[in-house]
Amino acid sequence: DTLRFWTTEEQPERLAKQEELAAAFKEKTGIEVNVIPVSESDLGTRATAAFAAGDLPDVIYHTLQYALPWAEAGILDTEAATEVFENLGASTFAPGAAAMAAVDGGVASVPVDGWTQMVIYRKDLFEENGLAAPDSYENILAAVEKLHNPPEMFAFVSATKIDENFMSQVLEHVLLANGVSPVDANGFKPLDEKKTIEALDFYKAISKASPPGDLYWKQSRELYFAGKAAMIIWSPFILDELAGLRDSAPPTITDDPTSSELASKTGVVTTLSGPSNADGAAWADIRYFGITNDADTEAAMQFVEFSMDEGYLSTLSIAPEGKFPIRRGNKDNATAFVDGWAELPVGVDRKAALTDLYDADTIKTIVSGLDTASRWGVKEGQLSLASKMINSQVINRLVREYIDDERDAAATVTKLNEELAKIQ
Amino acid sequence: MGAIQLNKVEKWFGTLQVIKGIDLQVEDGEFVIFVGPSGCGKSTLLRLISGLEETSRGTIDIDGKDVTALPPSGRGLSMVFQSYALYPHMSVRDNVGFGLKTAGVPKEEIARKVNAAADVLKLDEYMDRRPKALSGGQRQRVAIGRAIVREPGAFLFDEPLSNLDAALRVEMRLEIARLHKSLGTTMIYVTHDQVEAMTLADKIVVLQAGRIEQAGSPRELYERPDNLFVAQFIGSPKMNVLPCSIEGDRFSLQGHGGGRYPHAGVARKPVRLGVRPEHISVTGPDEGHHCTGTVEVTEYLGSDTFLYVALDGLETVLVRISGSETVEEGSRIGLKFDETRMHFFDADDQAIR
Amino acid sequence: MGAIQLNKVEKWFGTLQVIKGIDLQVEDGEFVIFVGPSGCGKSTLLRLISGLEETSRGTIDIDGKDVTALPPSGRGLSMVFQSYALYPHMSVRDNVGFGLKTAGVPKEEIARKVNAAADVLKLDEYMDRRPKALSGGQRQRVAIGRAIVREPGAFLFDEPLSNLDAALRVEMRLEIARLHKSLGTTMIYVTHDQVEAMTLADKIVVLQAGRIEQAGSPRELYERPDNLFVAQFIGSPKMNVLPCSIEGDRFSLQGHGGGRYPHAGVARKPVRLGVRPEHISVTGPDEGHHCTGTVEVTEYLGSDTFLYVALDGLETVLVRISGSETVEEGSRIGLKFDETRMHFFDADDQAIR
Amino acid sequence: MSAQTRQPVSEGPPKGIGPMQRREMWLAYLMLAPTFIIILVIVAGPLLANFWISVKPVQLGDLRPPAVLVNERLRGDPEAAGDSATLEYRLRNSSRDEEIRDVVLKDEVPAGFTVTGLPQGCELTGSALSCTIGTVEPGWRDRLGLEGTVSDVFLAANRPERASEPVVTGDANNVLTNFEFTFENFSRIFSADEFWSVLRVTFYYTIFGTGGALVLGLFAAQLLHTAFPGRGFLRGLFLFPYVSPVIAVAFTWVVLFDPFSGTLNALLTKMGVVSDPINFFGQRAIEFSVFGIPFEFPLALTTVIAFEAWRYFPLSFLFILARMQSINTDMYEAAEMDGATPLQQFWYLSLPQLMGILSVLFLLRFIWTFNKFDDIFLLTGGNAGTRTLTVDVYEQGFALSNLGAGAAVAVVVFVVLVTFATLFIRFSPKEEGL
Amino acid sequence: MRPASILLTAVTGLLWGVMAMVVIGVTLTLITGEVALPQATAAGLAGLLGALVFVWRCSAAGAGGAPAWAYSAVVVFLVLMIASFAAPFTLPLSVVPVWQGLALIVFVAGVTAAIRLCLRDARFGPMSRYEREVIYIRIAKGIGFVVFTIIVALPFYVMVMTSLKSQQALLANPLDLSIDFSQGLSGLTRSYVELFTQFNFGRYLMVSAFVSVATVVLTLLLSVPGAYAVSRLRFPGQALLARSVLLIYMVPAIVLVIPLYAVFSQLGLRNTLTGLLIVYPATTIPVALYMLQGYFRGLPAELEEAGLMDGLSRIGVILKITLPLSLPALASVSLYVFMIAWNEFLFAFMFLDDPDIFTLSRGVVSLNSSEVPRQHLMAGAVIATVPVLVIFLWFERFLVQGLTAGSVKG
Ligand SMILES: Nc1ncnc2c1ncn2[C@@H]1O[C@H](COP(=O)(O)OP(=O)(O)OP(=O)(O)O)[C@@H](O)[C@H]1O
Ligand SMILES: Nc1ncnc2c1ncn2[C@@H]1O[C@H](COP(=O)(O)OP(=O)(O)OP(=O)(O)O)[C@@H](O)[C@H]1O
Ligand SMILES: [Mg+2]
Ligand SMILES: [Mg+2]
Repeated sequence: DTLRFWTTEEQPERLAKQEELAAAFKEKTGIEVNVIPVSESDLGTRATAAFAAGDLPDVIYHTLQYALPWAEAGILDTEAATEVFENLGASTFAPGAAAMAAVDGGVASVPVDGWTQMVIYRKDLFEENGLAAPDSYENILAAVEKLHNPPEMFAFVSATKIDENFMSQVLEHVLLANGVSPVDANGFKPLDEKKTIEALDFYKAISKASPPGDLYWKQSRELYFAGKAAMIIWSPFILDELAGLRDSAPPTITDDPTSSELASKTGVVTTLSGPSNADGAAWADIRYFGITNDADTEAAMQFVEFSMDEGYLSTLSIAPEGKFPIRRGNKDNATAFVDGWAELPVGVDRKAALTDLYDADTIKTIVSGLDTASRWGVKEGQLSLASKMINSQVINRLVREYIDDERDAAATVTKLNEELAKIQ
Repeated sequence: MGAIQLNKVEKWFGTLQVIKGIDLQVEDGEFVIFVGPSGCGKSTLLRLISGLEETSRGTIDIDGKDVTALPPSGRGLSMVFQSYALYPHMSVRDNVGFGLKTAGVPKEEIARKVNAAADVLKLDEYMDRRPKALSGGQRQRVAIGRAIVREPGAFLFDEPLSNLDAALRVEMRLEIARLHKSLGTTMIYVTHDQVEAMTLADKIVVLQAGRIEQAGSPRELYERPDNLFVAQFIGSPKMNVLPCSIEGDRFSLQGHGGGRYPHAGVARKPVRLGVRPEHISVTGPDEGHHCTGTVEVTEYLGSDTFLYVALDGLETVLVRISGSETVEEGSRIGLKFDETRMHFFDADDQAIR
Repeated sequence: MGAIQLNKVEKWFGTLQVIKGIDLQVEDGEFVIFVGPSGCGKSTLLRLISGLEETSRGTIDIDGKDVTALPPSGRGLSMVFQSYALYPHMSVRDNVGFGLKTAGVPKEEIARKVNAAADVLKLDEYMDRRPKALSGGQRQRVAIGRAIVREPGAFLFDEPLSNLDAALRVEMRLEIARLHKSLGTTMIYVTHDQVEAMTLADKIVVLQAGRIEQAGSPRELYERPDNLFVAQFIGSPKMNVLPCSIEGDRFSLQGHGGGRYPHAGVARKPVRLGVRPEHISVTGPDEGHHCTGTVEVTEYLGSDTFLYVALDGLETVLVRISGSETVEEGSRIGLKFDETRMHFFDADDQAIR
Repeated sequence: MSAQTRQPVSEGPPKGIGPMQRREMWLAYLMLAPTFIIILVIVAGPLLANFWISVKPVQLGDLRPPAVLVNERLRGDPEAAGDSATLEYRLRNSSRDEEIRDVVLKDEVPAGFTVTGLPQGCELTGSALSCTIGTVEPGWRDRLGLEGTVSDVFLAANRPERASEPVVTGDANNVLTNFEFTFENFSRIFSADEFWSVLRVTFYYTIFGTGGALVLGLFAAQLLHTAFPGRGFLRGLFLFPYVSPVIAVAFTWVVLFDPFSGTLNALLTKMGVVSDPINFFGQRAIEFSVFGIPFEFPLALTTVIAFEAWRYFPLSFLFILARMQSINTDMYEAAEMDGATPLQQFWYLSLPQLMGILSVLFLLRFIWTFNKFDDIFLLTGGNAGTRTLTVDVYEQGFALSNLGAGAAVAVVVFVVLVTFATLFIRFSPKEEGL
Repeated sequence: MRPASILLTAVTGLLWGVMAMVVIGVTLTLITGEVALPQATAAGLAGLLGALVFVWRCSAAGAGGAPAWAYSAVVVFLVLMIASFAAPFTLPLSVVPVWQGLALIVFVAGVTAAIRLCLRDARFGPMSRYEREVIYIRIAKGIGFVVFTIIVALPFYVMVMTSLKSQQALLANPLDLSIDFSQGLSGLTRSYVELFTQFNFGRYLMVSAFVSVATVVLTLLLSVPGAYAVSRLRFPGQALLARSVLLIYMVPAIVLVIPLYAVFSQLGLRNTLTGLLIVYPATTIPVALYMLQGYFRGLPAELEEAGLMDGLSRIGVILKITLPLSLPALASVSLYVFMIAWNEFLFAFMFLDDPDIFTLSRGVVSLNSSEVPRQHLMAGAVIATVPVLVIFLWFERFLVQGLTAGSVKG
């Protein structure tokens, strides 16, 4: 009677924490949990393949983009998830996150944690050059103009590796910022040509201000850490590393890999706006526990409940800087988990609380992003379709081709609409 | 033990018939040699007897028992291969004893028999070497040793000496003769070497194209060949053949003289005359002779000299004279045939006797 | 063109000396044959001349010009290899013409010369075949053709016939003789075949262990060998050698009779007597003879019979008699040597003359 | 004697095979059987499956036949004997497109559970429960509650309801096994522009990769043909790329060629050869113009081809070297005597002699390169203009879950290869076969 | 004096000068981390003059005194120093002087040796086409050796060196591939230690070894009888069977993966080593069978016939004669199969998700896909490579023999 638990948190130190959690769970229930790391980029294919083969694990820790498609494909047992959700108390969860995974009469999976995407920039350089914080297309382009000076300094490190989720995330963020969405309440909605072209041009501009090639989170971080990039888009997981708390990803701007100097020079923006959407938008990712249809349902439910309750703080402690609590508290204390989380130390090789590393403003920006953040299709109730569009990587591919000058902007929009229309 | 009888044996490779119905009786203890031109089926016939090839038709009896369908292991024969086929991964001792070991003979007995064979073949010094570390002649001895220890009904040899150099070949030939004398076992031996066949055999079987041309003792084949093929095949250098014609009891060579024809009573008429180089003597061009010609080439070999004599209007004839005689190239000479040793052949190439 | 002179030529492979200082003069147009036991350095010497091996010491002159340091292409010689070394992917025509092509000879001229060579060697029919599709003899002809077209100063042959069967060997031997006669070019020829050496050579060079033992015409070597090695090496079957002692002008064989010793005036005293099998005749055991013995083995070959006669108290002696005579195995006979053809050797194996 | 052997030739070759050969035949079949069974199962089977799937509109998920999924649970937290509880079956049609007919649920009621209320359509015989549900719609879901009371026996057991698994049977149309065929997959892939560019890339990759490996191998073989001290060492070294795990060398190349932190780019920029780092594996094309005509140089594809040539030249090197060493040296000596210069010897003698092995190698390497998946998958994932057919199989079948399309591409691969091999074997130099 | 001969000499020297300088300069850079810009022009000039002097001295035969190459070496050194203004690597001599000195010595020695080897018998007088071509070929071969050695060795060098560094050092100076001994042994091998302690590589190593060896055993068990039957026994369909085995070459592994994935999952074989041990032999047997039958065919049939005459049955012949004689072939097949199994990536990648049974290849992929630092990835690559390379070097002879004997006739 062993539960199989797929997790995308596969670095050894994070795996170790999850295994501790599993051990604790076994202690309590006698049910063994086999923690299986799966690369995030493989998760989609592997899950589909496993479903086809009738060999699904019991529980999957997955991102928002899979929640609804998987529920629809029959991979997820939404009833079980809903039951867990209700057992834990729907009201203890942050409402937005649960809504994103809502299905008929419940949730597709149980929301666990979330984070918002950030524009990380060199506050020192911006101040030096009298630049405004990069919270809009305009400001960013202005900064590009000023700061781009390759190869010593790239103004931006954009995302251009089309098979990386990272590119989808960044693109969606940029498009959202200008109010572009491929869905409305009735399903597919052709992209607005003007807004899309603005966003495409912007994206092309920042990509041209980036180093050549297939870029994704790896290069963004390396270059920023080396002091060779002025702006990047990244998740909050970078916060501890930026402060020199993790040896395997050290800031290399100075000779001292443990220095938090770079952190102090860094500013953060979560909400980005475009010319046609003055309000701007933030982009959030939520992670869920999904219980599969091949699962030993009861045991799986127990495990999820345990992880979301007694084990919740351990779950969050895997990487507190990028795992903001979605469950605020338990029946006894409505803010138990939020409070507990705030005290969790971040970092791997060295530990420190976030509050020690960043000023209060920054932290506030980071955390509050989660409340306003959105995704395509959430408001419209078409998250599932939007996720499929994203998962198909069509947008990535065509945008990349646009960046590579294979097609002009208008043609790209047309082509995008064509291809997206095919996706049901 | 050791009498082998072939009855109408045929061998087909697919639709190619290689052995075309052979009847042969090998007596126990006889030394039989198969000779014939390359590709005539000597090896195949030997392999049929050994059981390494399946007989297509006909039967093979050993000591009166039909063994046609038995595998090699069931026939109780030994074979010595041209390439020796020693097991390279075994010592000489193990090579020789291998056949006994597979037969489940107890160790001491194997050792005894192997040593006995080693004594006979003077192999004692090499018993622990691998075949690779032996010379050609030693390897050949090991191969024979391997055949001996199993005390087979008959030995089969397939050109056992052809990989040895001339001197060694002479030595091993004598050794095999001695072995046959001492063991008295039936031996069937394939060779294409004249000398081996003549010196070793009790009976030579001349094969051509899957058929037996003649079988008999060496002297029989040399002196009384059945047909032109055997006549030219046996004897070295080979018999000269000249066209001839007959009138009454005299034969004549076209444009030359003639002589007495001994088989006047036989109905078949000869068209060719055969005479061996060693049975021709040189005379002056005007003395009594059968024919005249010009010496084209002389080959001086020390002991003998060969003359290539271009007969006037006929072929070139080879003549053997003693090495001490000298004949100039280009000189005209007469040739005289030994009349008791001439052979006559009819239009079907059959000898007239 | 074609006179070759070796002056104190030596060849070392690392620390192994293979050729030990050879002086040799090959006249223009001469047919010189190197013979000797395997490994004596025949091939090496030929390759030194060809330039395929570098000469370690000494010089080689061709037509008076020192070519010791020139690559093969600069020496103007042609070579025929034992393995023929034909280019397997080229037609016979291209094989023969290759040497001309590399020299940049115009196409028409190549075609003309190649056709001329093909005529001489009767290769016309095969000109467009690949070597694989030729028989051994034809391949040998192609190899020779390749050597001819370049009109070399001399031909070098390294055992050119040893891969052919006996009959073909005889034929090709005659062909080479004819070729030499018609071209008149110098030829240097390596063989280990007695018959080839005796029949082809103007001059035979007997090598042993990198040194020349004797050089001379075939008859010289057969009749007047310089030493025991040459005496036994030349002539087949080889010379019988028996220990002997001398008293005045008579020699005697231990336990047997004796005869006249012709070199009584020579200071060196012989310890051995050599006589060839063909120079011994059989007598009755009681008639006049040099020695007596028992016939151990008789080998009947048709034309000749060889007797292995175990002399009383001495070695076995080989005797050649005519095939028509018969001697029983085991019978006692007397042997009489041809007194004019006996050889005597001193303790250093040098012939006494 | 001779007259007797000269009998007429008998009636032609014997028919059938003799007993010795029959024994041999059975032995042979017996010895070959395991090999053929395993190959049939592991290779031929999947291959046929591919052909089958390629003419069916199958998604990855369709591999799982439509079925009613069932989940059995105990509801109502009974704590003492006599408490009532519900044994609940959750049922769900796994398919969203296919209905399932004649659905029947069968289960054993756990010991100690006394049924008090049966849902409609259910019968209880002893402890055997059987519920007839009938035809269910695509996407249908339902719950069946079996009410009852529990006894101590029941409570004492650990999750007693799991003692027997409920079994649901039903018939459904299964795209995988039915006999409806379609060429939609083929028409879909053939009509996509992408497919043709993939095909083109595949041929570039295969031809240049193969050619590169062959040329490098030929050159390396020339280097190591003659003996010199250290030859053994160099030969070993030259084989490294081939012997090492693809995973190791592929990642090493990626690291080495990395535009930001790769040694090679650092070297090139520092030495002033290029001004900006080159993204060897990420950049689709470098544009340049000659006399005003723009050209595109497919950078990533070239790098991948270079990798292919680098990794597989040792194989051709080995074979060519072995062949060269088996060429009789006599032939070269003859050529020396014939006055051929070294280059003439190479051109007129070595090269023609090597044609046989070169063409065999070309065939083998062509097939293998055409089939290559790992290398490109690891180096570029098929991006930046390096997607080959095999990567496309993976993308279509696995990443996009369109199994039918993937299988159709696989069929194309197979057909192209078989065609190529047949043509090649017919028209290539025949000196040595496989 | 022939202009052509002089030109040939000069070009030879020039080529070697430039070549040696680039190679040595880059090596110096990689070893020390200092950017050494090679002075190609100066080096070319030095080589050119060195070559001319060498041939000149050679031609002046019998001149006695120092050998020609000594003159040449001196010229090379002097010209290089003068033409590069005493900074042959554009570094001030005070920077890493020991390494620079060493590099300079290697340069002079290398160029002189190369000139000497290439121009051994050259002269300024007329040379035949033959002699000139000999020189061309020497030059081409020399350059070939250098280039091949570099392109083959460089990636492996980078692999090993990267694995010994820290992420920070790597990012700071990608050119610096020297070994930083200052961090001590534990610092150097930190990646390895972490891989073995945290990333479970010890286990992967065991799994890989087990899978590979088991594959070898299974493959041999199945392919030896098959190969024997195909090569020695006569039976209807022999040629067809022998050839059809080769059809497997035509089937891309990726085509097999998807159906096998489904079936194996259903049979519970996916994500098990048993599953791998079914697939691996299936892919290796045809190759093994092919190699072995080539070898078996090459064994003299007479040996087996001798065995038959000695009273053995067919099976006895195989066991007692054929197999012992085939040891080299068995060794090479084993090695080859071992290599295939050890290096196999696709099936391991698709079939295995449980880290407890990862093979090394599978383990290394998982290093790539997470935020694992690059030196870990490279250390993983090294761990995956070293065993197979060691085994390969040990048995190289066999591999070479077997590979070629098996598939190439004549
Ligand atoms: N396995 C076989 N399949 C087909 N034909 C064969 C086979 N073995 C032999 N032959 C043919 O049978 C004929 C006789 O062959 P065999 O080997 O018996 O000749 P041979 O007399 O021994 O010749 P040699 O003196 O060359 O050894 C030849 O034409 C040969 O080609
Ligand atoms: N390349 C070489 N390296 C070392 N030793 C060699 C070489 N070539 C020949 N030898 C040795 O030189 C000696 C003479 O060899 P060579 O081939 O000239 O003999 P040969 O008289 O031609 O013999 P055969 O009649 O067997 O051809 C032999 O002992 C041989 O081992
Ligand atoms: Mg034969
Ligand atoms: Mg020789």
